[in-house]
Amino acid sequence: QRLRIAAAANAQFVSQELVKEFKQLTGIEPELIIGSSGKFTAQIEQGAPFDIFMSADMKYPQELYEKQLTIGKPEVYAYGTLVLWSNTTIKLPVNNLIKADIRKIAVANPKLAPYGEATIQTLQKLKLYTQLQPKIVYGESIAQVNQYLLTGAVDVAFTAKSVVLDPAQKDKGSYTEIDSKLYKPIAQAVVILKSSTGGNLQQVKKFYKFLFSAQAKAIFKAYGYK
Amino acid sequence: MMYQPLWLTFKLALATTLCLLLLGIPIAAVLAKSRSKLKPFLEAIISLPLVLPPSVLGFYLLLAFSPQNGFGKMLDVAFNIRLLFSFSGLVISSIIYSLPFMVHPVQAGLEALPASLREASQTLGKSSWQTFIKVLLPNIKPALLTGIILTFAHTLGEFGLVLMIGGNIPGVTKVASIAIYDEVESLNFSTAHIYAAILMVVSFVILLTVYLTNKRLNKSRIAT
Amino acid sequence: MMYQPLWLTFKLALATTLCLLLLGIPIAAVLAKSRSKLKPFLEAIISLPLVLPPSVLGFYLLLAFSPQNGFGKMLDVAFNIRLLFSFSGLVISSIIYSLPFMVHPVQAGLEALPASLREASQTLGKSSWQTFIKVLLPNIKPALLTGIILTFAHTLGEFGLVLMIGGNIPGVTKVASIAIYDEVESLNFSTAHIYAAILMVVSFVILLTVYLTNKRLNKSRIAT
Amino acid sequence: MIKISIQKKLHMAGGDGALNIDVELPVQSFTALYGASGAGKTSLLRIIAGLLQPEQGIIEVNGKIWLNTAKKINLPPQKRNIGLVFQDYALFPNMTVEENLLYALPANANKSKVQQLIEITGLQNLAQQKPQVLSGGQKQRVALARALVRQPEILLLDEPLSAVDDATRINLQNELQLIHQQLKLTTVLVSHHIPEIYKLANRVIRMDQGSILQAGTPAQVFGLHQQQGKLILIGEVLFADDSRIEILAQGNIIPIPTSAQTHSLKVGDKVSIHAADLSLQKLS
Amino acid sequence: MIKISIQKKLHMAGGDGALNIDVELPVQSFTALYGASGAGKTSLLRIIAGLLQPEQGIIEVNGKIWLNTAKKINLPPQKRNIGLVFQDYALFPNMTVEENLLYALPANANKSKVQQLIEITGLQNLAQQKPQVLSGGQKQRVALARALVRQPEILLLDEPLSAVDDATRINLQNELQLIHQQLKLTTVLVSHHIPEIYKLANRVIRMDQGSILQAGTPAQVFGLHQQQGKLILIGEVLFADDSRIEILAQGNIIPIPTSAQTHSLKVGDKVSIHAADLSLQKLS
Ligand SMILES: Nc1ncnc2c1ncn2[C@@H]1O[C@H](COP(=O)(O)OP(=O)(O)OP(=O)(O)O)[C@@H](O)[C@H]1O
Ligand SMILES: Nc1ncnc2c1ncn2[C@@H]1O[C@H](COP(=O)(O)OP(=O)(O)OP(=O)(O)O)[C@@H](O)[C@H]1O
Ligand code: MOO
Ligand SMILES: [Mg+2]
Ligand SMILES: [Mg+2]
Repeated sequence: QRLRIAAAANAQFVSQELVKEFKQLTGIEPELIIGSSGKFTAQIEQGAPFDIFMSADMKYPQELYEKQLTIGKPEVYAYGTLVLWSNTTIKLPVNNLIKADIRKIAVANPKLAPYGEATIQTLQKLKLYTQLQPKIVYGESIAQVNQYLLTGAVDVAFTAKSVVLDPAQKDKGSYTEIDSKLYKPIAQAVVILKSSTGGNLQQVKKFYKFLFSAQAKAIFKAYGYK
Repeated sequence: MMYQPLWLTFKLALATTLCLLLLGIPIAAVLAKSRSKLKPFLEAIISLPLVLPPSVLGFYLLLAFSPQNGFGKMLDVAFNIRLLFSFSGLVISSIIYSLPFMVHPVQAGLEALPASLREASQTLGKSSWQTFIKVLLPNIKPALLTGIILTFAHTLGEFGLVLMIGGNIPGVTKVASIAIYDEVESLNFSTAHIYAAILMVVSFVILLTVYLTNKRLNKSRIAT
Repeated sequence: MMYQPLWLTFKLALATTLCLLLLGIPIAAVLAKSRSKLKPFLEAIISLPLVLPPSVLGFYLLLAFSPQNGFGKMLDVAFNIRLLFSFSGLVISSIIYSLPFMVHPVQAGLEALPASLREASQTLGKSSWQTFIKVLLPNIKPALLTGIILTFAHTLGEFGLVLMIGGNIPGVTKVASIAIYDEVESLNFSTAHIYAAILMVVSFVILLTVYLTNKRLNKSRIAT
Repeated sequence: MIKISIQKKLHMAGGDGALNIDVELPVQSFTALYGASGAGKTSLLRIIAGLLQPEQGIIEVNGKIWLNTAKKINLPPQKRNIGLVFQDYALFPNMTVEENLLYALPANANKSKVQQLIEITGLQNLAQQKPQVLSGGQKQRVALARALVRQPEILLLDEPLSAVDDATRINLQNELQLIHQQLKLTTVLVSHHIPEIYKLANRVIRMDQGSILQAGTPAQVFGLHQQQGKLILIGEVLFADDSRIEILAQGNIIPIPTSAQTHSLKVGDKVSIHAADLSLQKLS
Repeated sequence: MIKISIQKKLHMAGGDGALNIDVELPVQSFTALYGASGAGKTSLLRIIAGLLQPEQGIIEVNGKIWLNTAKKINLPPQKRNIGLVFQDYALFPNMTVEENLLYALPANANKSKVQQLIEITGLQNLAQQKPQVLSGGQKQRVALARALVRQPEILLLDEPLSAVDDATRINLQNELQLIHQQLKLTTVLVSHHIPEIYKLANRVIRMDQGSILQAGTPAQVFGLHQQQGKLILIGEVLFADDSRIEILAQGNIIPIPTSAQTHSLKVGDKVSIHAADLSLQKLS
């Protein structure tokens, strides 16, 4: 059975890169499953067969740890950055969202996705939330938010910096980084799951270690993580 | 607040059913009358939503409705209408999704009427329109009822499509089936229980009505 | 790699159809024969998946299959079987989800057979079982074919349920409808297009086959 | 005068065949169509009514052209002034008897016509009933009355009396006769029942396999006339011994003393019975 | 001896009614059931076959009890040794003629029985055909042969000859008669056709509204016997003038010279025709 990694949607492109690198190093090719951190947590509590959970925050892994579903405590593997992505080539300050030509804003479901939570915090800090609420549409995760932007369904989307820095998305639209003081730091933690205690715990631990290696750090950095 | 998704679902089912009455009956009438070689093709197209994954339909609707592309752009530019993330968009996709549930029973009902009723009306000098309204429609009431009830119930159950093109906006597109999904994924099982139980009971009562009515009328069947 | 979800979908549809042949035919036979007052209730329960949101069904299956609760716990402890996030779990939920698509045509086919066929076999000294296998079943082949094809096609289109209890695991539960959703979210629109087109064409061809066959046989209908 | 000359391909029992009809029906005539099942009787009525299109042909009614395939004229059923009584009556189940008749009334016509027809057909007490609760004979009257509301030029009747019992049948025959005369209709009746045809029709068209086999008065066509004062019945020997022979002939068992001449007859033999010395007695 | 004594509620046309039958059928008798539509003839056959359960009653066949509601005995159709020929024949469409017969063969029985019956009923050339392609008469023979495969004690026939044309009918009647005698069957036949009953049955049960109205020989029940050497026909006046009167009687038009006695007859009057001086002639 292959090593299965449940990765939060913000990390979907970076983890693809990580997996590629890991395979080159070890010959092991893990399977990647992308979703929102909240949804993964719910699934893991129901016994989903994942080995490693790369969350978008600390809260969800901590919850799993407290329910004794993990091997060891959650550890932060990267700090994420929130960006405002737009369809046009013109960079857009957040304040401009109130303008009439911005009709729809995509935000990840704050109940399930930490990046969504961070977005709401930002908008509330800027006292824009109530005003913008009628324009907001919710995606299941950062991934659906990205999809809404790229299909043209929305005009702007709050997403992760790692998404817009992915080589495939680089020349699609433009982005503005959100001032990191406006939201609680997105400390992204990883845990090894107990459901993995099959034969490949060795491999699991190998990948876990790899996440904290110098090669991995470089990749995270390239994707805008801190 | 808690009942908003339920109320929205009900509104969506009602709007879809009304629109499909206006749209589905003529389609059923044309199919019932047709002896064309193209009829099986038309029937297959109309039944497609019965077997197509909602994610396929949803993907195509997302592209079609997007204000960046052809149809969506035209609507946006010409009428300032955006169907994505709007209630009207959900109504339109529900109409496509539930089309077979209205067309099939009505078509079957019309096909089961003896041809002599239509012909008698013709020989009495009445137009096709008069014949349809005064003679044919009033005599397929059980089939119409089945169509209405099934369309309504099936729209209550719409999920995948709304997930893809709804945007989960409270009061606008967050229908009950999506609310359940949301609550389950957020591990609020108790809220999910309430929604699920209500939808379950409503669906069951609706179906039971159809079957009890059909048993009494000893006519048209639910599916196939 | 790209064809794994399609192959998985095909496997799921095949397994579901086979299981439903074994399960659906007896249910249809019982319903067709029944004159009981409970019949409409049974019919309503069997039709429930036709109108119930997949998220409601998914929620209840999640609870039932969860190793934390009664049934799922028992399976886990006694047999070390976990149905959530497994292929067998998908087969079981597809069976529930597609049940009406097998039961309805077969039941309609059996009910349409003249009672005298069964009675003739009885007066010839044959048991109910012999009568069913040798006389009734061979004479409802078009209805059986319709049931098989619709069950297969409808399982190809399953989405909401798999989303909730599948866990999107490649090669295990990542079926084509989910893969499309996934590819759209990963912004691989071209791959999504390929999946969607394949599913669309397959579904259409299947339905067309049903309608052309039915036209030729001038018998049983797809829905209602 | 009604001229009909049409050709139409039909799918007959023994492969494909064709309807090939060329007749003239005098105004106010009562014509019966007679012939085996599948001969094309219903098809002919439907072609006259405009419900079925012949490949080729002409229908001309009192100078007006209803159909001329060469000139591409083809009036729809709505524009042909006919009354058609279907074999299954085709009453509208959603309407009462009166509503069925009112529906047939042209937009600006006088409603008294409907009342009049309800009276003629004796349906006064049933006017507010739905068709389901009517007996076969009553339904037939409603269908007839409804077909007459438009005051048709031609009345077409497709086996209207085949589903009713004997007593009702005689009654309805009498009514039909009366209405045909009173309203000066040109009537075409499909019937399998020779006595009925004798009673009602002044012309018979005998059809077979889509063609006209014979046309003329009932007497000419059926030739059932016996010699005056004589009677010949065809029968079968049911019983035979030295003293008597029993013959089954048209529902009668006729015992006849065995004679030298009939001595050799066996059970199953077909015989003709000749009777002379006929006398009549009126039944009260 | 077959004793039948049963009561069963039926939904009759004019409200609820009941089937109330009490008869004995001698072994090897040929009994005809006669009566109007809805009289309960089919219901009675179905009760004998075990396909319909009476509320109360006893059926005893040659000493064996098939049904006794008081003792809660009720053999299923499978265990009652009957042969039933359905009105719609109920041949299995998925099997050939031979397969239909083979299906009826009990597990360990000799297959020669089937060949024998195929020969008796003259189906040799059709043995490998599916029922769809057979004519009505051929289907009827297959149904009959199939019902005989089990060597039933009672053969039940529900209007088996109503769907065939006259020539076939006579043929099948003869076959039926032969088989009844050869196989020493006890046969019950539902028929509407009086001559058929005269020909085949030695007993008639005349039913009405679920009850037995009359039972006896055909002659006793129908009383169609005419006086020896005389013939009385009932007819209706079709035409009357000073010189002749035409009577329609059972399909014949009989012209009779007008006499002083018959001068007052009008069209539509019912009359009886009396004939004496009968003579017979054999038809080749
Ligand atoms: N629209 C049609 N096109 C071609 N053939 C037809 C059509 N309608 C009927 N037929 C065929 O024409 C033949 C004559 O049918 P029709 O109903 O006119 O017979 P009929 O004389 O009225 O018989 P019956 O006494 O049984 O009513 C039948 O074999 C029938 O299958
Ligand atoms: N299972 C049943 N329970 C109650 N009533 C029944 C049942 N089956 C038939 N009947 C009714 O019993 C009555 C007699 O029906 P049956 O079929 O025995 O008449 P029949 O004498 O065979 O008439 P036909 O000559 O038309 O075949 C009918 O009114 C029918 O509706
Ligand atoms: O990466 Mo998330 O869990 O969609 O914010
Ligand atoms: Mg006809
Ligand atoms: Mg009967």
